[in-house]
Amino acid sequence: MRIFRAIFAHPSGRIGGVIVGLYLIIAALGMLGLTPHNPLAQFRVDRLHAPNGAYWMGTDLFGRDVASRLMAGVGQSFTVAFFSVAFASLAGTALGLAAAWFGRRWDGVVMRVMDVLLAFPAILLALLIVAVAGPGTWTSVVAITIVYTPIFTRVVRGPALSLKAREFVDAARTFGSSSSYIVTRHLLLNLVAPLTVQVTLALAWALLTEAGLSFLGLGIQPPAASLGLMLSDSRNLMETAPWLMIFPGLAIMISILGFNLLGDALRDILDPKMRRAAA
Amino acid sequence: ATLHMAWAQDATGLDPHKQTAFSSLRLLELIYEPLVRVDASLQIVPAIATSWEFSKDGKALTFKLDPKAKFQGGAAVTSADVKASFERILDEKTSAAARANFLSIASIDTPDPATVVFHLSQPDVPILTAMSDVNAAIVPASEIKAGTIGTAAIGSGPFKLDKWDPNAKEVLSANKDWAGGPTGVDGIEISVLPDETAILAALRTKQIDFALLNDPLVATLVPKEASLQLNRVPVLSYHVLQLNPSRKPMTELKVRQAISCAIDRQEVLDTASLGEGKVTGPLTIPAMATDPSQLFCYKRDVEKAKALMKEAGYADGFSATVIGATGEPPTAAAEAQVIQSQLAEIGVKLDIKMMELNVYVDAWLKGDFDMAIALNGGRADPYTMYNRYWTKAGNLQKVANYIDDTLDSQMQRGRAETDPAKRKVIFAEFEKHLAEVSPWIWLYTSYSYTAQQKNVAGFVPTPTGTLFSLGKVTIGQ
Amino acid sequence: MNYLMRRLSTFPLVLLGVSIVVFVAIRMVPGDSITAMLGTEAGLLTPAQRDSLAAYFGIDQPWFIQYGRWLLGILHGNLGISVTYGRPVLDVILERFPLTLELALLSMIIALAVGVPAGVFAATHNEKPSDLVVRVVAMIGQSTPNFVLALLIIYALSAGFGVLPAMGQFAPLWQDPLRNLSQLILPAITLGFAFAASVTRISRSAMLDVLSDDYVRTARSKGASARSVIWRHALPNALIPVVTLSGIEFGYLLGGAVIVEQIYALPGLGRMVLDAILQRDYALVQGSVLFIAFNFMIVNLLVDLAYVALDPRIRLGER
Amino acid sequence: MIPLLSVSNLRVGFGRNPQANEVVRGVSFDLADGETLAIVGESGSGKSVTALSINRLVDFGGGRITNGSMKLKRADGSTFDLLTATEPQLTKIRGAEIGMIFQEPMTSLNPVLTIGRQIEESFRLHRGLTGRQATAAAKDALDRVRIPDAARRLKYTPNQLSGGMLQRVMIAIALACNPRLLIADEPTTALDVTVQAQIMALLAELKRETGMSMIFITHDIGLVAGIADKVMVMQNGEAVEQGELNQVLDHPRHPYTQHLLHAVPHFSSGRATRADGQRDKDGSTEPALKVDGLVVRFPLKSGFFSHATGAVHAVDGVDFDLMPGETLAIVGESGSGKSTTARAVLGLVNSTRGTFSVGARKASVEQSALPVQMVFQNPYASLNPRLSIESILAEPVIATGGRVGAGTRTKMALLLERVGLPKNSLERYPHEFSGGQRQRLCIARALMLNPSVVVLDEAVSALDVSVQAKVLELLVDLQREFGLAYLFISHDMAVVERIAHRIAVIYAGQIVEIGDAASVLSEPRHSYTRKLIAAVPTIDRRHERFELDTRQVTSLVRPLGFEPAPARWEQFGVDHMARVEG
Ligand SMILES: Nc1ncnc2c1ncn2[C@@H]1O[C@H](COP(=O)(O)OP(=O)(O)OP(=O)(O)O)[C@@H](O)[C@H]1O
Ligand SMILES: Nc1ncnc2c1ncn2[C@@H]1O[C@H](COP(=O)(O)OP(=O)(O)OP(=O)(O)O)[C@@H](O)[C@H]1O
Ligand SMILES: [Mg+2]
Ligand SMILES: [Mg+2]
Repeated sequence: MRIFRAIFAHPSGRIGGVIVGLYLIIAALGMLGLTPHNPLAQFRVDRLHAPNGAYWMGTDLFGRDVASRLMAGVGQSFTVAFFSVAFASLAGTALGLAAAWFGRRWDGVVMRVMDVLLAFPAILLALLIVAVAGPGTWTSVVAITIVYTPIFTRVVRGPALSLKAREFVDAARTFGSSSSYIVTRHLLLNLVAPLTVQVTLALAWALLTEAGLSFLGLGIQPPAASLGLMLSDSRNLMETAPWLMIFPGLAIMISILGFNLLGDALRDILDPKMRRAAA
Repeated sequence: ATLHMAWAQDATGLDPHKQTAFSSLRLLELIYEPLVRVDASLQIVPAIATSWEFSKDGKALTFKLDPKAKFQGGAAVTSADVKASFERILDEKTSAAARANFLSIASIDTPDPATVVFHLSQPDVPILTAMSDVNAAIVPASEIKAGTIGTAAIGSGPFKLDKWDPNAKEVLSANKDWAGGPTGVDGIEISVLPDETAILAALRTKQIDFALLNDPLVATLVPKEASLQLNRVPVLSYHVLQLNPSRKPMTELKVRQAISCAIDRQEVLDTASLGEGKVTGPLTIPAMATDPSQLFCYKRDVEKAKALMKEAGYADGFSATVIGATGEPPTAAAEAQVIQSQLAEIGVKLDIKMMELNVYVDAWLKGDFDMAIALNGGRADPYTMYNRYWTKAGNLQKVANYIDDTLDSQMQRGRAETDPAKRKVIFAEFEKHLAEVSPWIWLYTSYSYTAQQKNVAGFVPTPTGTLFSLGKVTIGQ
Repeated sequence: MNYLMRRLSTFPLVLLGVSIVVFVAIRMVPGDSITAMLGTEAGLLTPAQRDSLAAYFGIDQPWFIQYGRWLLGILHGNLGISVTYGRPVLDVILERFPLTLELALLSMIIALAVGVPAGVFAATHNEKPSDLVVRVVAMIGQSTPNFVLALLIIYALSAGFGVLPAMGQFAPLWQDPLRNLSQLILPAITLGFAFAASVTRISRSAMLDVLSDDYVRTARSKGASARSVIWRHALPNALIPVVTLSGIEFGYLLGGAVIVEQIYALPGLGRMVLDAILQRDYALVQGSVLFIAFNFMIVNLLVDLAYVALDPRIRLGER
Repeated sequence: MIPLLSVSNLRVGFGRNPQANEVVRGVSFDLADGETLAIVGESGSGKSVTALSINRLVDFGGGRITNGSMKLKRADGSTFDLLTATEPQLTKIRGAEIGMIFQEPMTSLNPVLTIGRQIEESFRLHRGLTGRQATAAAKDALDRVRIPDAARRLKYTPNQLSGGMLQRVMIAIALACNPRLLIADEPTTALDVTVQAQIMALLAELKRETGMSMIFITHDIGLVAGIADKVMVMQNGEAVEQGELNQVLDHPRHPYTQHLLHAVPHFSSGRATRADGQRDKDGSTEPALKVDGLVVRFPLKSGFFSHATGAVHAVDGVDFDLMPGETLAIVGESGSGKSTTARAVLGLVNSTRGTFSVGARKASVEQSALPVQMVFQNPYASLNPRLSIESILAEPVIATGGRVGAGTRTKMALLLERVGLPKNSLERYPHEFSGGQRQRLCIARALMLNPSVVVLDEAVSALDVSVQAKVLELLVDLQREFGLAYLFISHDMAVVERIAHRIAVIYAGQIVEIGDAASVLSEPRHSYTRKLIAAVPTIDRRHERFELDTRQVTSLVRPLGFEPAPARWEQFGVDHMARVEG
């Protein structure tokens, strides 16, 4: 609760929070089916209709309501983004902490494995995973997770190494604190700030990566909508029906704006320096 | 002048006997020639051979070769080259794509350098059409011996390949020795522009003179540009919803028929291809095709479909998965979605699964699907086109998964019949029956598109999609 | 020296890992070279034809023998023959690589030339309206999918102005520098935009941290001008995160930028790899992924060395 | 005569509303040519802000001068209004006319530039020198601050030099253009005594050479006594007392000045040691901690195959014992191995050789599993900023497998009360406490496990003088109450004098003198101990002439397999012995 108040007190946090909040509402409405029209219903007489009173954002090739699909798409895209970032950050954090804490051989092995993953061209990796498992929401999640895990590992390992050398960790050792206690209470807790920033950044990337996968036909399956799929489907209709590109494009842009502003705010709020200055 | 040309998909290889990809064929047709060719109305016309004739019993086919025909090295095309080429095609080790079409060849005689006689084990009229394909191109016997087919492209066609940078560009120059010469341009430079919007942009800025387009969404933008011209011609290939009659409940004739009745083909065409195309029955060859309105349930009839479903015991419908290849054709996903929505009205719940092309092909060849959205290639002869699926010995019988004595016997009769009028009747019956038993739901044929600057003259689009007439194209000022 | 050797000595191991992963992964994908070449027509092949094609594509043996052979070839400097190009894999890769390298460098130059000053500007105008403008533009840059940007650029130029750098028929730098640059500038801008946006954000926050450091105050107390304080004293200290980011991005770009190469019709590594996957050109996929992985490791190494050059406090090899 | 600098009614505020947020509230002073003004006062009283206002650097820290006037007399006799000057005008003044030295030499120099470049810059900016000339001038500047081997050192980056060296570099930069006013903001607080003496000597000498004026900020009255002509005492942003050195030190008028002079530990050469800790002479009590032949070496690796080429002999044969209720202080210069000894005792570094034994405690107190606990130097770094005080205090209990129950809570409350922290501290976070309060938290945390020995590594060095005094008192009280034994590491002799029963002087990893505190401080026997004591500034030594000594710090790096010669000890008195030199 306190954090919400803090976000609201922060100028960019307020804007970012409102944007992300709106998206969450839209996503919830979209997933509950509370859209102006059924996002899958094809009003084929109204194909490629420009935005008007009945269809606020126009209709697509099939006469489906773009606004409704956008709402459903936000849900889909956010699902992919949230889950993949959640998995990647969990896996990456665990691996990064393990590498930093156990050091030596562990560090070597973990970081070399991450090198293998990082060295793989991201899109190729996704392509292969998708090709093996078939496309779909969860395959996108797995693909994006694997791509971003090494990045999280790196982001965690560096600061964790320096935290490990901090005096309060030494202090903990003199009490005989267990490794797991030190890792969770002293390292992880202090990584919250960089992790928060990285998570918001990764959320933005994940949305774009999902769009990229859809562009290559490897994302979510039709007729379900995702922002990325809508965008990539619109590309050859850019001239005929520009609204098909404009609205999902704006939707992605504004959501990323929201994530980033929120991330900036969280970084400030979670920074003890800032907290001290504010107090 | 050099013709600047663009396409989105590049050729995948240079061996005319092995390549089946659309773009490979389009390139190879400019370099290699078969014995005969089909023209824009799908009539057989001379190519390397100036004349041909079946024997009375239909078991011998004699060609006279054009004495002017020369390979790009300067050597004349002789009957020995023809014999060597066909022997190569027939050799299993070659893995020639069209081998199956020539299995009736028992032996080949070369009485003189300008005459070739094919002795057939049984009457085989469609073999002549099969020979018009670039997959039956005549290649130099010397090259076969040297084993260089597929690396150095030496044919007798209007252009020779100077440079090929796969997935990037081709440079072709006019073949001075071409029997049909001289060519209208000095050469062709083909750029691979994988994105069709980029092709359109390049056309708009006059960087390219001529382009192949695949996506109707892009093609329809061309006529809006004053300086550009869109050529379109209905093609032989057809968009189809393949049912798998070996899987429940498609085993039931009534279920298949219900599906056929529930689909509004025109709407699929209008939506997925912006109406660019024509609703078709199984036969896409204009001279053979029946008016689709005569075929079973070509007018959508949801009530009838529901009744059929009920009779088959599926009043509540069923669930099935339809597979399609991403971007192959570009309309596949859209077709699947319209069909999904139409079938939902009779209670059929379709799941769409789009796959990378190779993954799709793998599943398709194994017959591992409930339904499949496909764009199947057409041939100028119905037998060549369909024997693979609907005869008992057809190579792709496993894919079609449907055995029907009537279809089989109709195919065999049509193969042996040399009288064109009688053949037409046989195949009309075949088509009608096929549409009625509905193992597949034929949807529509689309157009093959080429876009060009208005100053490019002389291009003749044909239903086979061949670019052969680029040999005579000229560029004005 | 010691450190360099130690790092280089881990290369073979990582590459071995990459090779196994890529080898197994690409074979786990359904379809093979034969279906890639023939499509559905592959169904027409007789078993004998199929075998002869399999032998031609080198996929007739059990996979471990294939792998062993391939590995043996690599040890002799032979990455195999690409079936699509009919040429040694390494030749094909090296032919594409200059373009990819050039494009990556150009985009990085654009990104750094725009992003660093923009970030510095935003940091020195912290929380002022101009800072907000820079931040919003940067966020837009970060959030524009590059295919949208590419399509918009092409559309605006071709339909709006009727001009467009030559599409296709790519000219290498050493053959026709002008044409080459004209062909690469738009793709570089497309890639550079998002890249610049990230650089802006990173350099802004790094500069904000650095500007409150004590030595900046020292520099001011010496009488250094505002410009010198920012560029000579503060910036070098803010570069580490920028280098980290640029390293990762540059590494990725060296693997090719599939979408941008596709739209701008550039024969780069990304498209080559994608096509190789789609055409099941196993040798080419394996070879190029190894190559890309190698590049990535070199870039990582360079980044680490750059740390040392930028910050004498950093000593490598100490964990 | 016009003063060099004349500041009147200076008011400085921070934030959006500087008037409401003033931290300097009407400070006035004049500074004549060649004069030294010392500004003293407790932490946060506005000393630094005042100093930064003079060359208007405060603008960059978010501060605003809200009122007052500041006039500088320029070399040509004209008057320069510092308050209304534009930024470009100010850049000409800074460095050229007003030089500045800061507290932390480690962070005040740009870590990525060579010190050569940083010195050259001053010459380039104010003298227009370039290329070789600038380099040559930089070398001269280094020579001037007595850095040996200056030409080579120009290419070093700050991390390659010790703190003392860096502060000399800072001085070289500040003095590069012979400014007529030098502002030194706590220039020696971060340095140990011997180095501090060097820096003070240098400043005094340079001042004599160039005749510049100086504003010297410190909280060490001893230093003030040594260098200042005039003293200004600040409290809460106001100058509460101002005047001649002797007058202020000897006859303080303002109560705060009196308090300050009282709170500051004055070093009095062993006359003020504690008298409560008598060792029992019969040896019947077991020592709380006994260290025997402790050796800690860090291998030095180099070369292609990272083979060991030598070792840092950080601790080289240290023995001592510590009785319950006793404080043993370990003193010595930076890098002599004090912390390493402590860390070895706690098992934070692995000792190469040596044994520890931890004695049993009086039966009345329950025996702890971990009888040795530590309080670290930096109260800011040794508390996890993201844990509440409750979690911090609970950690030792959890770590030793205990349950956090009602008993634990009672204990926390008790200890918090003992160290003088408010009751509601438990749900607060470390950043909500001041440095002194945090150090009390650390002490409370160390006591959670009922230890018998507490190691205090520079535990009060980072604290403000008045806070320091309070914490020391607390330590003594706790020692009495719980019978704790302290291993007290410090470089501040005045502090050591107040708390230690015994003193061990450590030099280059070895104890050179050990014994009763009064005896060691009043009659130092080892030459190093003498030097150490001589370097301590005291309020009694006014206008001192510090001796300059450019001797290098001894290297602890030894070749592989090197073993020091066994120590020979000379006994002086009952409990006092020193190593035989030579
Ligand atoms: N940049 C700043 N923003 C807001 N407040 C500040 C800033 N700098 C200093 N202050 C406040 O001004 C007051 C005086 O600070 P100053 O640094 O001058 O103290 P000081 O006397 O030098 O203390 P110390 O001995 O700890 O160095 C303090 O209360 C401090 O919190
Ligand atoms: N982990 C380590 N590896 C190598 N050398 C070390 C290590 N820790 C300390 N040293 C070296 O051991 C020596 C003694 O260091 P120590 O920290 O014990 O000194 P100190 O007396 O506590 O100094 P200070 O007063 O500056 O805290 C120093 O030369 C130091 O550089
Ligand atoms: Mg201060
Ligand atoms: Mg220490």
